[in-house]
Amino acid sequence: MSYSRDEFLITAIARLLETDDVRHVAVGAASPIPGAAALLARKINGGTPRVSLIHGKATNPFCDGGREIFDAAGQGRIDVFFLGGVQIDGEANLNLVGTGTYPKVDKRFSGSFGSAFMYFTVPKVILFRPEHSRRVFVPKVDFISAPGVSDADVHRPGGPKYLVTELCVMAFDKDRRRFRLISVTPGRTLEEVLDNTGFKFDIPETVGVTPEPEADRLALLRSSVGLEVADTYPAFARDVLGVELAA
Amino acid sequence: MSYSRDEFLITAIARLLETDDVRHVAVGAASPIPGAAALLARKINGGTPRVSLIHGKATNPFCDGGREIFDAAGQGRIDVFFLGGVQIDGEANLNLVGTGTYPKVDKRFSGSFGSAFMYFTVPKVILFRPEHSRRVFVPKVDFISAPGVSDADVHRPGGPKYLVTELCVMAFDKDRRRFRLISVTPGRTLEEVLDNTGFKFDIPETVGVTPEPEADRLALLRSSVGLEVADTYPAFARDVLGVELAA
Amino acid sequence: MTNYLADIDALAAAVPDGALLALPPEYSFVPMALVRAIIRRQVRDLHVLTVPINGLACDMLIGAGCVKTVECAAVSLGESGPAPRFSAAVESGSVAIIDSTCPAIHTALQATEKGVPFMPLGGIIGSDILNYRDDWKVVDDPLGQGHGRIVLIPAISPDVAIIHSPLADRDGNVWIGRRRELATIAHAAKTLLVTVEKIQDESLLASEATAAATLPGFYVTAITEARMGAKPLGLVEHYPADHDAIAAYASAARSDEGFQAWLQREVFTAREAAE
Amino acid sequence: MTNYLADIDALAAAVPDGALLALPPEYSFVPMALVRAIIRRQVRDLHVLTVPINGLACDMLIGAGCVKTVECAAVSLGESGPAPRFSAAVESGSVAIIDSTCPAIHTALQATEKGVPFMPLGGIIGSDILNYRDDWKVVDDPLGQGHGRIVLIPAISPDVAIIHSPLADRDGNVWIGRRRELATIAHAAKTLLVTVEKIQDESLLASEATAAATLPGFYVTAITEARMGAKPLGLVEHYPADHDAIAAYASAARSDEGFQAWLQREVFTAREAAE
Repeated sequence: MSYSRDEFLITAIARLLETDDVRHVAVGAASPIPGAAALLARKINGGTPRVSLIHGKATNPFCDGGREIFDAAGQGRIDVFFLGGVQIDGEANLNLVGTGTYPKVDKRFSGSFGSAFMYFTVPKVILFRPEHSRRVFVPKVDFISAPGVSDADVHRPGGPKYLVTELCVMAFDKDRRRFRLISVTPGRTLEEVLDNTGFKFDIPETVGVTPEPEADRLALLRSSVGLEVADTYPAFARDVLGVELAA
Repeated sequence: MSYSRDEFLITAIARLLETDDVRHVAVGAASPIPGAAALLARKINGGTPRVSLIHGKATNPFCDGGREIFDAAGQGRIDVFFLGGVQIDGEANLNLVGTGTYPKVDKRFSGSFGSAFMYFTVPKVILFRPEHSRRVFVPKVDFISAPGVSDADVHRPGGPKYLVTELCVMAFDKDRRRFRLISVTPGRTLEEVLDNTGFKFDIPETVGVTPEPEADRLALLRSSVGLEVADTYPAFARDVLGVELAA
Repeated sequence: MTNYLADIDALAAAVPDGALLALPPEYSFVPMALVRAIIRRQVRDLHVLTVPINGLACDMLIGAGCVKTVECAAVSLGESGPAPRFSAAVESGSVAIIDSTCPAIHTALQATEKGVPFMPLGGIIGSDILNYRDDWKVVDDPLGQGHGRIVLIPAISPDVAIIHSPLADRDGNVWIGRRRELATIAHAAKTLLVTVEKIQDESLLASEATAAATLPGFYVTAITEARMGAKPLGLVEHYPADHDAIAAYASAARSDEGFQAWLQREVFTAREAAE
Repeated sequence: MTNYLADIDALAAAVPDGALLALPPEYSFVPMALVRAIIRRQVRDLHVLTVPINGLACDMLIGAGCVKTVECAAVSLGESGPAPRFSAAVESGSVAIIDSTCPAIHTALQATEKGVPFMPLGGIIGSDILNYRDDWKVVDDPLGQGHGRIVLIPAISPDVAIIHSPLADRDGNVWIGRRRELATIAHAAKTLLVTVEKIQDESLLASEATAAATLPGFYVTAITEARMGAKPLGLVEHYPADHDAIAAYASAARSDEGFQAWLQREVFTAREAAE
């Protein structure tokens, strides 16, 4: 069964959400792929995890204003959140601010959003960055919006657990402060990953292949789950999943 | 025109609210006399001050939960509030907790409520205690729920300004840390005030007489203002003002 | 996910001995039917936190011997006068009293809501309340901007909070209206038990108007229906307080004997009829 | 008491040069018509605080030369990509940038809401944001309970905050729905200017259902009607965002010349038609 890159990424992320410790997945603004993955995982597991899409409609449960998602994370009520970055380095430091010398950077991006808090409070942060290049995955970020690891005297129940790109899935080892390659996308190679990654990471003896999207999950994505996605991301559901809400 | 003790107290308090610095009067639970006074002052002054009765119906503007009245006071948005006490002493310390040796007091009362905060934040706190006796007005309170004055290194925009009882009206002088008698209730005497007050206070050369309720204000209290009072305090409006809401 | 329980005793069973139990104020959705069920279970050694004040529920729990410690800004029956079992228990020392002040209790819950160990609060300094709060700390303005001394209030995280609401839906969402202290209590509590007048099929999040008045389901541990579940207290826009019943309680509870007789009659004997 | 003003220019006149101006986030009642009126007034030297993020309004104010400093967790046009005038201004150094993070901005406003000089917030330590915030302070757990280091965020009190709402009544009460960050902004701001789609005679406090969605009038300085006042952004349950118009802005604003032409056409020339 043929599939698109985005469908592949959705199922790759969904697999990371199908564990018992994941009861509540929150997804930030304009993140259709993680959002679709969370909705798919919920469907597969019969209702868990709870999925909260900020700016979602039926899927936005927040009623206490913009503060609530951060408060809820601080309370330990959010198990999974997604972050990305203009730059990500080998210690999982994230840069969402800009490249060059701060503050008068060469290229300015939006800003750190809530990363400097959510990265500390959500136990299972999944780093998601489709583009896998040395432009993104650098030896050292130019600006740390949110650090990958913290000293022992900083209260930090949360942090990075996985990195998902178009080329591979990596896990982050907090104690070694390094990523470890888990699996490579079908049709891509370890060499490609090495060539396109600017930081050192651990490579196991046998590097797996990320499973292709299961037929049943693609079917769900293109039907019932697709409709749930369309409720919040209509353009994405139409263009990527071929699903449109009845007008 | 004849009047009741409560009507007299309402007009005595209302006079203290008819100054330009009073834009917003908040009244706590189960305080019909201060509440009626605030509504009377608002009517007389054509809409100012704004009157917020917690637990009021049309007159309760608070929509952010029990915290809001304290937050608003901390923001400087409340100009007048009313406090009382089981005991009040000559430095305007308030005891709402109990008499005897704390914590296993001889007689326990409800508790300090928000006094330990509102007394610090509201610029014009009016102490209201109809019963004027040495049981209430003591040399030193057994327990300080809220202190009348504070050291210079404590941020305190608020504090006591007046004391209203069935016998008299006093003003509080923060710098002298003493009350000063302003006026005595018609038909009562300075001697009565002295006999029934357990603390020392300043006495001006000429002690005034608290004005009797003006006929026009009694008329308002027993009609249009009475109806506003009845919205929050139906029993009080019926028994004291002879006003009942149409069922 | 929120559990939908068949009866109120199953809900009461979720309140363990020794729990830190948060109670909402008299005018704000007090789950009296659940309080009676908790008393029937003969729960013991509760640390009751009133948010920030309470009356009938707290007084009944004390009189029934369920309470070891009361932390409050005030306990009062309002127009019906002082809370007799509370006063008697504090005077005799049979319950430990931790006096607070309204905004300090709100602040302690906000700290937990925010996931921080403390929050500052103005005022208080010079109050004897502070002298009996070893857990509160006075510090000089840590930003050194001349604000002066300020009190730091440590976070409080109730083991269990209980509320009664007019309405819930099937996703665990609960209507709280403008009683936003209930949201703060819910955010801060480890377990939230809710009784409601009615459970409806339509989601409370279906419109912005109802969403604005809603506590999201992910804070709600368990729900059961309890018609007239706040009686004899009132429920705004649903039924008024029964002032005669509260006054009757106030006079009966003046003595322990009177209270015990009232308890037998109104809580134990009347159980089937009432709930 | 709240002033009811005849037109939006009278409202814009209440924004002085150099003001600390708070803007709500893109999805939350942004008063775009008022922002255009502020630009037409050629207000200067604003310190813009985005609560906690913003996009179109902030980018337009920067491009129009109204802004000296931007304090933000992010400025972005969302689906339409980066905010071009913001990025250009930061890269050239023509505006001063104060980077923050979403919960820190909420926390700074909560501190003002509570009347305290600071509030603690978790996280942040190790972020380079902290290195450029001399106003933030890291302290060891002042309660000494082993929580470790924590950041203290000083209070922020906006001189002026501006919002657009679907509805107000004649007592200054404004409907904010579940967008409770607008309540925090209002509580913290010295002046609150509000545009609304409609002013109704019935009080929003008349029922608990609408009261739950209401900002009380005593926080509201002035109100004026501005139909479609959030356009081209959306207003929940009233009209959707005009994504084509926002995309057209994004491409025009890639260059200063393009932006200036767009500004003349859409803000100055179109004034009569638009507002």
